[in-house]
Amino acid sequence: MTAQDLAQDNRLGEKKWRRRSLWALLVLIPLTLAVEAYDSVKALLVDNDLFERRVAWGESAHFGGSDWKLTDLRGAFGMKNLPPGTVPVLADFAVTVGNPDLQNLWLGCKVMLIDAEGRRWLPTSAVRLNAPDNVQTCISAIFSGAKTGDVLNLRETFLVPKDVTNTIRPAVGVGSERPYFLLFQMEKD
Amino acid sequence: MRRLANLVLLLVAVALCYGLQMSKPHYADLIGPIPVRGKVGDVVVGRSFEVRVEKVQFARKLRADRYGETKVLTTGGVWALVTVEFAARDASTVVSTASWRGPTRLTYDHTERLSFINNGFLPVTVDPGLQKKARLVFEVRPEEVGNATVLISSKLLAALDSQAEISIGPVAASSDGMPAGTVDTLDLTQPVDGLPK
Amino acid sequence: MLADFTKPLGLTFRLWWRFWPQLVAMVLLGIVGGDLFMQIAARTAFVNHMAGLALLTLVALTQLIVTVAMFQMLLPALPAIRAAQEAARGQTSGETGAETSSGASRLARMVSVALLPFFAYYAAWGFLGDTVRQYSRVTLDMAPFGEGAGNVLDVLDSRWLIFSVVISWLVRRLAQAMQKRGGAKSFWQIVVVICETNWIFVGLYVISRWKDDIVGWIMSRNIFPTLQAAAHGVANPVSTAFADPMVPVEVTSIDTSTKLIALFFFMLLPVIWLVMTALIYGYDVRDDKGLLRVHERVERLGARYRTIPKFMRDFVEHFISGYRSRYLPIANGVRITLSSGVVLMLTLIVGYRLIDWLAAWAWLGMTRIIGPHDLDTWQVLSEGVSLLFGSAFQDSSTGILVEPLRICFLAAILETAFALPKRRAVEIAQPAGPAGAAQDA
Amino acid sequence: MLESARSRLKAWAAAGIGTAAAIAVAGVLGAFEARHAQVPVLAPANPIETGQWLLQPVKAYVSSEKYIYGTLRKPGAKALVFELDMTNRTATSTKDYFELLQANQPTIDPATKPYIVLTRDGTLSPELHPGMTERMAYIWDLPDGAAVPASLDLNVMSKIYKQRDNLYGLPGWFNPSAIGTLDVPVGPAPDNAEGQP
Repeated sequence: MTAQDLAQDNRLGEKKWRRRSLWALLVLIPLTLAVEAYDSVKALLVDNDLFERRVAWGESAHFGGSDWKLTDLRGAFGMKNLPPGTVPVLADFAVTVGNPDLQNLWLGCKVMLIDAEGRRWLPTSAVRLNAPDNVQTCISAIFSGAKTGDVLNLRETFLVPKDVTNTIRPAVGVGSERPYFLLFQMEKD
Repeated sequence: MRRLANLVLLLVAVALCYGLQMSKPHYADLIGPIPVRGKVGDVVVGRSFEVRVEKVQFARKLRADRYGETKVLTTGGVWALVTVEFAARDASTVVSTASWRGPTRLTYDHTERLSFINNGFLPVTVDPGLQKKARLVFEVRPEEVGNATVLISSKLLAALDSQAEISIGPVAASSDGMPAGTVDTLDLTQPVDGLPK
Repeated sequence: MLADFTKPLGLTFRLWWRFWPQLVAMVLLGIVGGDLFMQIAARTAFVNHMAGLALLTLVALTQLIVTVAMFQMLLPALPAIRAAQEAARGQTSGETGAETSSGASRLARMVSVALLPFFAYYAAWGFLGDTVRQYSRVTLDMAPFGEGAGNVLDVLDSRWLIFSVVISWLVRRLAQAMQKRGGAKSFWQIVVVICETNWIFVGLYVISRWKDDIVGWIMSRNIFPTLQAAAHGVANPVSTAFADPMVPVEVTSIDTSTKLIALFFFMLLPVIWLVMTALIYGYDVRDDKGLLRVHERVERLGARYRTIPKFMRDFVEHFISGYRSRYLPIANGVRITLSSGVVLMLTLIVGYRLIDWLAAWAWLGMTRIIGPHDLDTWQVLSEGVSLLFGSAFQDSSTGILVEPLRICFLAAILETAFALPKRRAVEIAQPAGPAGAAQDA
Repeated sequence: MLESARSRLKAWAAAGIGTAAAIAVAGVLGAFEARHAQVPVLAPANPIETGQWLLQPVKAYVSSEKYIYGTLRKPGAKALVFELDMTNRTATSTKDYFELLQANQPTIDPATKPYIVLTRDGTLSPELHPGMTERMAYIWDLPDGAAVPASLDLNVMSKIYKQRDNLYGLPGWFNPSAIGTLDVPVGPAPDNAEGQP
C-alpha cells in the first residue's frame, strides 16, 4: 500500500514539475536567446545603418557631434564615356563641426543614395569630376583636422540608373550613431 | 547460426556508421556558402549580386597591358577566360572572389598574375540597376576544363552568404589534350565593356 | 530479437513525451549557466591564466550537473533500473525513505556521489577537451589580435599548475573539516565538490596532454617510422603509386588505418556514453566484495596487499582509495553493457550516431530554409539555430531538440539492458509466459 | 595515535618524493624532446615530397643584378637565388610555401624572409594551382659585403593535413615539421639575366 501511495506521490510531484517546467520555458527560452545573442545583436546594431532619421529639406541635423545640412543634389547629365542609361549624381553637404574628434565620431562614415524601393548606392570611383579645392569627401574630412565651428563642404559622387533619379535621397551614417542614419528629404517631399 | 546473424548485423552496423560518419556535415559545411546554381547564359540571382556568364574562352597565352607595356603571359596549363555581367541587387557591393572547380573537385582560384589590371577584373564594384561586365581568368589543368563549375562570391570565406555556381557543361578536347577552340593568344588590352578607358 | 531493437526506440519517445518540458528547461539552464561561467572564466583569464583555468572548472561542472540531473529526472519511468538500484541498496535496510528526502539535499547527495566518478570518466575520455576548446575560442574572440592575453592555455604546460592542484586540494581538506564540524553542511559539500572537480579537471587534462607528449616522444624514436612506413605500405598500396588523374593529397594523406581508427572511436563513443549512464544510475553499486570474489587471484592479491607496510598503504590509498570505489561502477557498467546483447548494442551505436547525424543535417537544412544573409545577421540567426540543434562547432550537443532526445535514448537503452536478463530468466522459468511484455506497461 | 601520525608523515614524504620524481621524469622527457631532432639529408637531384608540395630543386646561384625576376636590389647588393619546380599536390590553389624552405646559412639571417617569385613573369608570391608545376625562385638578400657561400643549406618543412582542426573544426594544413635538410651547391650566375621588367 505504502509503495503505491509513494508512486502516486511521485506521479503527482512529476505532474507539478512538468507544469512548472512548461511555465519556466516561457521565461527560459527568451532569456537564453537574449543571453546567447546579446553580443551578436550588439554587433549587428553597431555595424549597420538600420533606422532612418528624416531631415526635412533645408534643415540641418545634429549627427556624430556635428550639424549636417544637405545643400545640393543634382545629376551631371551629358557626360561621355559612361554606360548607356546611367547618370552621375553629386550630393553636397555643409557640415558645421561641433565635436572635433572626427576620427572617432565619424569612423566608418558612409554616404549613400537610397531610392524609393530602399536600394542603396555607394560613391563611385568610375566618374571623376572636377571640384573646387575646398570640397572634401566624408573620409578625407576625418583627417582634415577641422576644429569646432569650421564648416566643411563635403561632396560625394555616385553613378545611378537614369530612372531612379527622381526618387533617390541622400543618406549619411557614421560609426558613433549606428544603427541610426540620416535620410535627407528633398524640397518636393 | 545465431553467431553468423550477429556478425552480419555487426557488419551492417559498421557500414551504416561509416556512412553516417562520412556524410555528417561539419562546421565547414554548416557555415559554408549557400549555392545558387545556374548554367552559362542564365541570370543567377544571389543575395547581394546577380551574374550572367556570357561566354567561356580558352587560350594558351594572354596579352595584357602592364604599366603601359604589353606583356604576354604564358601558363603551364590553359587559360580559361569567363566573360560575365554583374549587377548589384539591394545595395552597391564588391564581388571579389571566383574560382574554377573542375570535375574532380580540384579548385582553381582566380589568377593573381593579372592583379596589375584594375578595371574589368576582380574585385569588381557593382551598383544596383547598373550592369557591369568583367572578365574572370583562371589557370587550369586542361583535363579540369570539361564539366567544371565557376564559383563566384562577394568575398572569401563568405559564411552563409550566397555563392553563384555556374556549370560550364562539357567541353570537347582536341587531339593535343587542350580544350576544343583553344586560341593561341587572347587579347586583354581592350576593355571588356567596349567603353574607352 | 526484434524487440531489442524496437523496445528502446519506443521507450525513448515515451520518455521524451513524458519529460520533455523538464528536460528542455534543464538544457536551457545549462546553456545560460555554462555561458555565464565561460564569460567569467575568459575575462578572468585576461588577468591571470591560471585563475581562468580554475574557473573553467565551473563550466565543466555545470555541464555535468545538467547531464546528471536530466538522467535523474527520467528515473521514475525506468522500473528496471530502479529495481536494480533497490536491490543494490539492500532490501534488508529498506531505506526507501531516502527517495522522499528534500530536493536540495537529494541534489547535493546526487552531485557529490554520482557526479565525481562520472566526471573522472568524462575527463579520462577527453570530453573536457571540448570545454577547453570553447574556452580558447571565447578568449580568442575577446582579443582578436591576441593582444594582452596571448595563449591562455600556456599554463597547461607550466609546472606551476601543480600549485593550483595543491591549493584546491588544501581547500578541499579545509571544507571537509568544516563539514565535519557541522554548520552549513551543504555549502561545504559544494566547496568540496568544486575543489575535487577542479583538481580532476586540471589534473586529468594536463596528464592527458603530457601523455600525448610522451606518446609523441615514443613515436619519434627511430623504430617507429620504419614500422609506420611498413604499415603505410600495406594499408595504402595505391597512394604510394603515382596515379595520372591528379588525386589531391588531402584524400591520399588520410590512410586506411587512420580511417579505421576514427571509425572505431566513432562507434565506441556511444558505448562510453552508455557506461557513463550506467555510472550515473548505478552510483549505489559501490561494493567491491562481489568483484573481488570474481577471481581468487585478485582475492589473494588483496591479502598480500594487506601485508604492505601501513605507510605505503596509506600512500597508495591516498591516491587510489577514492578511485577504487569510483571505478567499480565502471566495471559493473561494462558488465551490464557487454551482457546486454549484440542487437541492443548495435541499436545503441547506430541510434546514437543517427541522432547526431540528424542534428547536423537539421542545422544545415535550417541554413537553407533561412537562406543567405550578411554575416552580422547570420551571427544573430545562428544563435537561434544553435539553440535548437546545438552548436555549429559540434563539440557540445546542447540543442534543446537534440540533447533531451539523446538523454532519453541512452536511458531507454540502459533500461532495456537492465530489463533483459530478468526477462530471459522469467522466460526460462515459464516458457510461454508473456511476462516480458507486461514489464514495460 | 603517535603510530598513526608517523605513518601519515611517511605517507606525505612518499607523496612528495613521488610527485618530485614525476616532475623530474617529465622534465627529462622534455629535454629528450629537444635533443632528438635528427632529420635525413635529402638529395638535390631527386624530387622531394612534402605534405602539400612536390619539389624538384633546379639550381642555386648568387646574383648581383639590380632586378632578379622583378625584385629590386640596392646598387652593389647581392642575392642568393634558389630556383626549383614546385607542384601543388592539394585540391585547392594555395600559397602556403612561405615556411617551406628555411635557410640554414650562417651568411643569411634565418629571420630574413626571402622573396618568392614566379619565374614565368616575376609575379611576387602568387597562388599555385593544383597539379600545375611552376618554376619558382626563392631570393634571399645577402648582407652587404658577405662572402659568397659555397652551398645553400636548407631545412625542408612539411605540414600534415587535418580534416578538423582542434579549435574550430575546419580542415587545413597544420603542425609544420622538418622532413629533411637539403644542401644545394651554389653555382655561377646564369648569363641570360632574365626577369627585368
